Amino acid sequence: MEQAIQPGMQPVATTFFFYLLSGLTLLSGVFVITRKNPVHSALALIFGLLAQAGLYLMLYAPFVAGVQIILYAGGIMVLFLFVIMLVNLERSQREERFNKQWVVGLVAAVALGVLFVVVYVKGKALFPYRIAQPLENSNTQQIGVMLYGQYMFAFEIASLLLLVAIIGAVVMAKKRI
Amino acid sequence: MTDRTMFDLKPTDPKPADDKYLSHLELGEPDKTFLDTNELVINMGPQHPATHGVLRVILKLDGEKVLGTECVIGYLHRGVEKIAENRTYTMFNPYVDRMDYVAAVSNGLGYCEAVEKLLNIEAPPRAKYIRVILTELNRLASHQLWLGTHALDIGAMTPLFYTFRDREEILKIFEKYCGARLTTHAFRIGGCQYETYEGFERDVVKFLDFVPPKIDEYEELLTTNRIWLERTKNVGVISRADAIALGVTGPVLRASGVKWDLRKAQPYAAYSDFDFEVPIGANGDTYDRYTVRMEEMRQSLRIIRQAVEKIPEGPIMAKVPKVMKPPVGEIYHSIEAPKGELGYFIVSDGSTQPYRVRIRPPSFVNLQALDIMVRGALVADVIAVIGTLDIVLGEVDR
Amino acid sequence: MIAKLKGQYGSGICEANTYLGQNYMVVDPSIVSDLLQILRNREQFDYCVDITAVHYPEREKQFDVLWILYSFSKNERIRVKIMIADGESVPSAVSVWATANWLEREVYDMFGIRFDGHPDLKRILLPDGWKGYPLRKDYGIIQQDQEWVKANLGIESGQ
Amino acid sequence: MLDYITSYLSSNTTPGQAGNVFWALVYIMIVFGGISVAVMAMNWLERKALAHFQIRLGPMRVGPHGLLQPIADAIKLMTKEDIIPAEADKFVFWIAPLIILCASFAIYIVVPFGPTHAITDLNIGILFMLGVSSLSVLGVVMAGWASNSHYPLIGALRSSAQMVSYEVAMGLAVVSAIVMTSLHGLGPYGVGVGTSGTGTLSMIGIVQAQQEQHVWFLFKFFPLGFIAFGIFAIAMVAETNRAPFDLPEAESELTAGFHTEYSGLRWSLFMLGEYAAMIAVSSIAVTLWLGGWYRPFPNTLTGDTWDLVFSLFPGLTFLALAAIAFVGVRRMPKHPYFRVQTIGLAGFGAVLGLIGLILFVPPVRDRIQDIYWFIAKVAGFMYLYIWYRATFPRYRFDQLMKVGWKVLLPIGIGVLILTAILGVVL
Repeated sequence: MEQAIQPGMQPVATTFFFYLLSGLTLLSGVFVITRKNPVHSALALIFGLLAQAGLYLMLYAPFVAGVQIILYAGGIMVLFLFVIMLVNLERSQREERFNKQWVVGLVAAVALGVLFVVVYVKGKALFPYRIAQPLENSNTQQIGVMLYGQYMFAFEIASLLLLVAIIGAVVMAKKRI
Repeated sequence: MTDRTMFDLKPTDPKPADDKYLSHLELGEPDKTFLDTNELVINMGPQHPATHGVLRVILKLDGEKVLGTECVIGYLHRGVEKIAENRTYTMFNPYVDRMDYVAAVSNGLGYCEAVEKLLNIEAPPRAKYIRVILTELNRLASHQLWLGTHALDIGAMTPLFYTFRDREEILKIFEKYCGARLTTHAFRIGGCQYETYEGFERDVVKFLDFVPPKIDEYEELLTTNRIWLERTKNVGVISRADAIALGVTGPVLRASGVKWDLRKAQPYAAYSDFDFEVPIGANGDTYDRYTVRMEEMRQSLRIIRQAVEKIPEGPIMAKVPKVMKPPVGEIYHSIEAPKGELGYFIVSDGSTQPYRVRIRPPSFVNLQALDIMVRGALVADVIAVIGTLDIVLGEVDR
Repeated sequence: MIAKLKGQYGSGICEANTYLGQNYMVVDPSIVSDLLQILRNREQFDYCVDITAVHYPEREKQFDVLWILYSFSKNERIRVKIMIADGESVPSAVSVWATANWLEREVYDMFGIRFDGHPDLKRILLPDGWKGYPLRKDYGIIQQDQEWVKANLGIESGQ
Repeated sequence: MLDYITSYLSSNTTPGQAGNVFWALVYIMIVFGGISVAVMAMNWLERKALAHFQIRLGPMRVGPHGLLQPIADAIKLMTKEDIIPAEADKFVFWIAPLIILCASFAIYIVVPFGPTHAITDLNIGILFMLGVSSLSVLGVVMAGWASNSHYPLIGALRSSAQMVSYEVAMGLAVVSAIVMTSLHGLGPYGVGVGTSGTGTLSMIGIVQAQQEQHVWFLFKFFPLGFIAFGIFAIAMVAETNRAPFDLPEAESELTAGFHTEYSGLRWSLFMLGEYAAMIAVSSIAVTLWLGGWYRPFPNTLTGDTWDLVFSLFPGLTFLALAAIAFVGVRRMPKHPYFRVQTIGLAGFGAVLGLIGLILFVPPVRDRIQDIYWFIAKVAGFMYLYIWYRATFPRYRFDQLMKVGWKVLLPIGIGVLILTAILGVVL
């Protein structure tokens, strides 16, 4: 207790939080696909996204975590919920839930599994055991510099894409402009 | 599609009876995608904070846009017209107060004058003046109550308390005059029952000096308030032609630009003696109805002031037979109640009881205009329009 | 005006008179539809004040149906009255004055007089399933539709 | 132990920065407890102030001048039957108020009541605040949907559309404040001083930037800061669903909007969340534009005398409140029935006076300064909320959207661009 006051970050129960957040993410992922009521699925997805934001925080990437909360949990999921709530759930609940496309699913699962194993086996060589910790303070700044410097072109292309999407949405939604 | 709408979200039984899940093609209506919107039918009332009583409005909505409305009324139906047939002329007099209970004095005036016409008698001038003073005070009270509740519906809380504070002064005068505040039964067939109390004129004059700054106060809160303007301008517009075709009367008709007031057109009581303006509006929207009523308040004050100054001495009761037996015949008499033309059609068969009393309630007829006023508007406008029509359900349903 | 109308309809106008300063005319039910049109369009009675009825059970033609009209330009009222028997229907005036809609519904509700051509003739003040027409003279003042009250309110009697 | 406490008090970091779990917990307790008390006080004040706007008295029966009314309300709400509609989605219905409550309380993690009086100083503080406050929309949507009823659903739709829209305008206004932290131009009127520094997202950093630049951001680049503040001030009212933007719970249209079906404790959680959110966004506004915890004129009116004068304010405020209470005691009816109330009010006044006197003790006086000025500024906003409610009618939904998207958003973008240009040019 006496030495508790000291400057600098003190990681608090990092391992515990890592497993807690990962477990939450996985659990909510399972819930997303197994819940019959799409609203419950969406809520599970929100929890998953929040848990992911927690993981980002643990990686000393607070900006990404903040954006994750604002955009995904706060923005996109609200729109998701909107759409789901207005859709005729009665009908969708009577429809079949799984497509029974076993072959495709199996192939995808096997491919992912292989990838996972390969990364796990070779990963130790590919990545250093522990990457250099970027300073939490400069993280946000670095993202800004990167986005508006090195990846300027990609950034602008992405914004153009979004513009196209907006216009498309307006055209589709408005019967008469 | 059944009558379940898109808003009926949770099915009572998600599984079909045979417990078999179907693909969306088997469910029928394959051309209908989930993006197709359905209309939403929403039930406003009969217990709803903004329907001013037990009005039930069934709204058909597309999103928030109103596609159509249907009013379901009658929750407060008491069969006043049937009661009239089973009471004598005198006995029925207090019943009319219970129709438009916020303007009870006007109801009484209309009924008394109709029966007087049928009996072919006339109230003495002093009684007529007292009637005018009380009726105009009542008009003011009614408009104040309208303003408070209307503003409250649109979200401005404060005017309600201001108007009720000032309405209280009117009710105090009523109470001093006849003992009752709301359902006053102030007039009798042939005149007035009570002579004015000591200091009546002083009270009224004091009130006349007291209230104009208060009306300015209400206007200060609302008239130039941007949100108020946006909420009321071009909302619930009713054109001159529509207004006449729908038979709406009172401030609603005048706001649509028809300069017609029964006090001017067919003067009754002592109204021909007074000098006053009939305010009209230009667009027939909610804001015009607001300004018209505000101006009417001021004109009422003008009338009262003249009446108090000119009030003659003399008897207050005409010679009326103890047992009223009007000759066989029919009479239609109407007055300008705060809400519009209030008419009484009375059929006499020569007995002591009216054979038939038909009451033409202004609220009932005005309410009919709700539908065309809110078509294409938003839900919030429905509230504003119900408020601006100034209906009293006691009168709509009788 | 009366003279003009009399010239047009002859005996269709049974009576045209003034009582206590108020004009009224009693006309034959067969011409009332036309007459209302003419009053509205030619004579500028553009405001239909009220539509109502009176029940005289001892008469053969039990019902008086009345239209009270007003003209803004002439500042004049007129009452048009017809007499019909029970079960006869009356032409609706909804196409002439939009306000007739609810007023006719109320007459139907209270007297059971049907209006031909009314867009939505149903009860207005009383509940839809109610039996009986309260403003008829044979309907007692404390009478009520016991069945309806029992079924919908779950009480024995409303009194 | 005492050493431990005093050593902490003299440190200059927040517990979060120091990584001190114990003190962080203490701070969390203090802040959340304080906010709950503030919500109750706000509840009483709103009813009282609104009543006086409307020539009424407001609560007068429970305690002297209704001072105990919030407590009575709380007890009533807790003991009320908790109704869950039969057709409601139980789980979602249950969790919705909690989400709103958590979202509005989580904002306080980054609110700086003083240079060290914050739970933590995240370096993305303002971003965190925007993110967390956007989560309360979820609670609203869930509450509306789970009730399985028309009015709540429409209320929830309105509310979420409104909150999402105004978040955009709010974000733009916030961004111009953030931009100001890194721009040291003097502005057209030459207010402030030019220093060097980098921009920051940290709430404490933003306040310190204002101090370094010798200007509240409200007055920076006049009138740009003013406009940005105005946008934020409007958006924050919309964001908290208060009059004149209280459409989601427009009682005359939708009875009570998204919480129509809620009752008792759950309903009170919504109210707690709403008021906590009001205080939270006001705190943000104070932090961003009104110099946070700094007393007025910290750079111009310097020196010991001024320091002393300003440090007397907290005590004087409480003494003034005590004086008001004693005037109330004098004016109490002299009837035996009112004796308990009179004594209660006198006791309350005495407590206030005592607190005022304690606040004059020099060490306390110095420490309480930051918090006092912060709370005083926030209180101003709270009063504005009440004032709005008493004055304005309610906007219609399409007009609300129009204001958000067609007025606030373009102006916000314009202000942001102009701020950036001015900062570079000047």
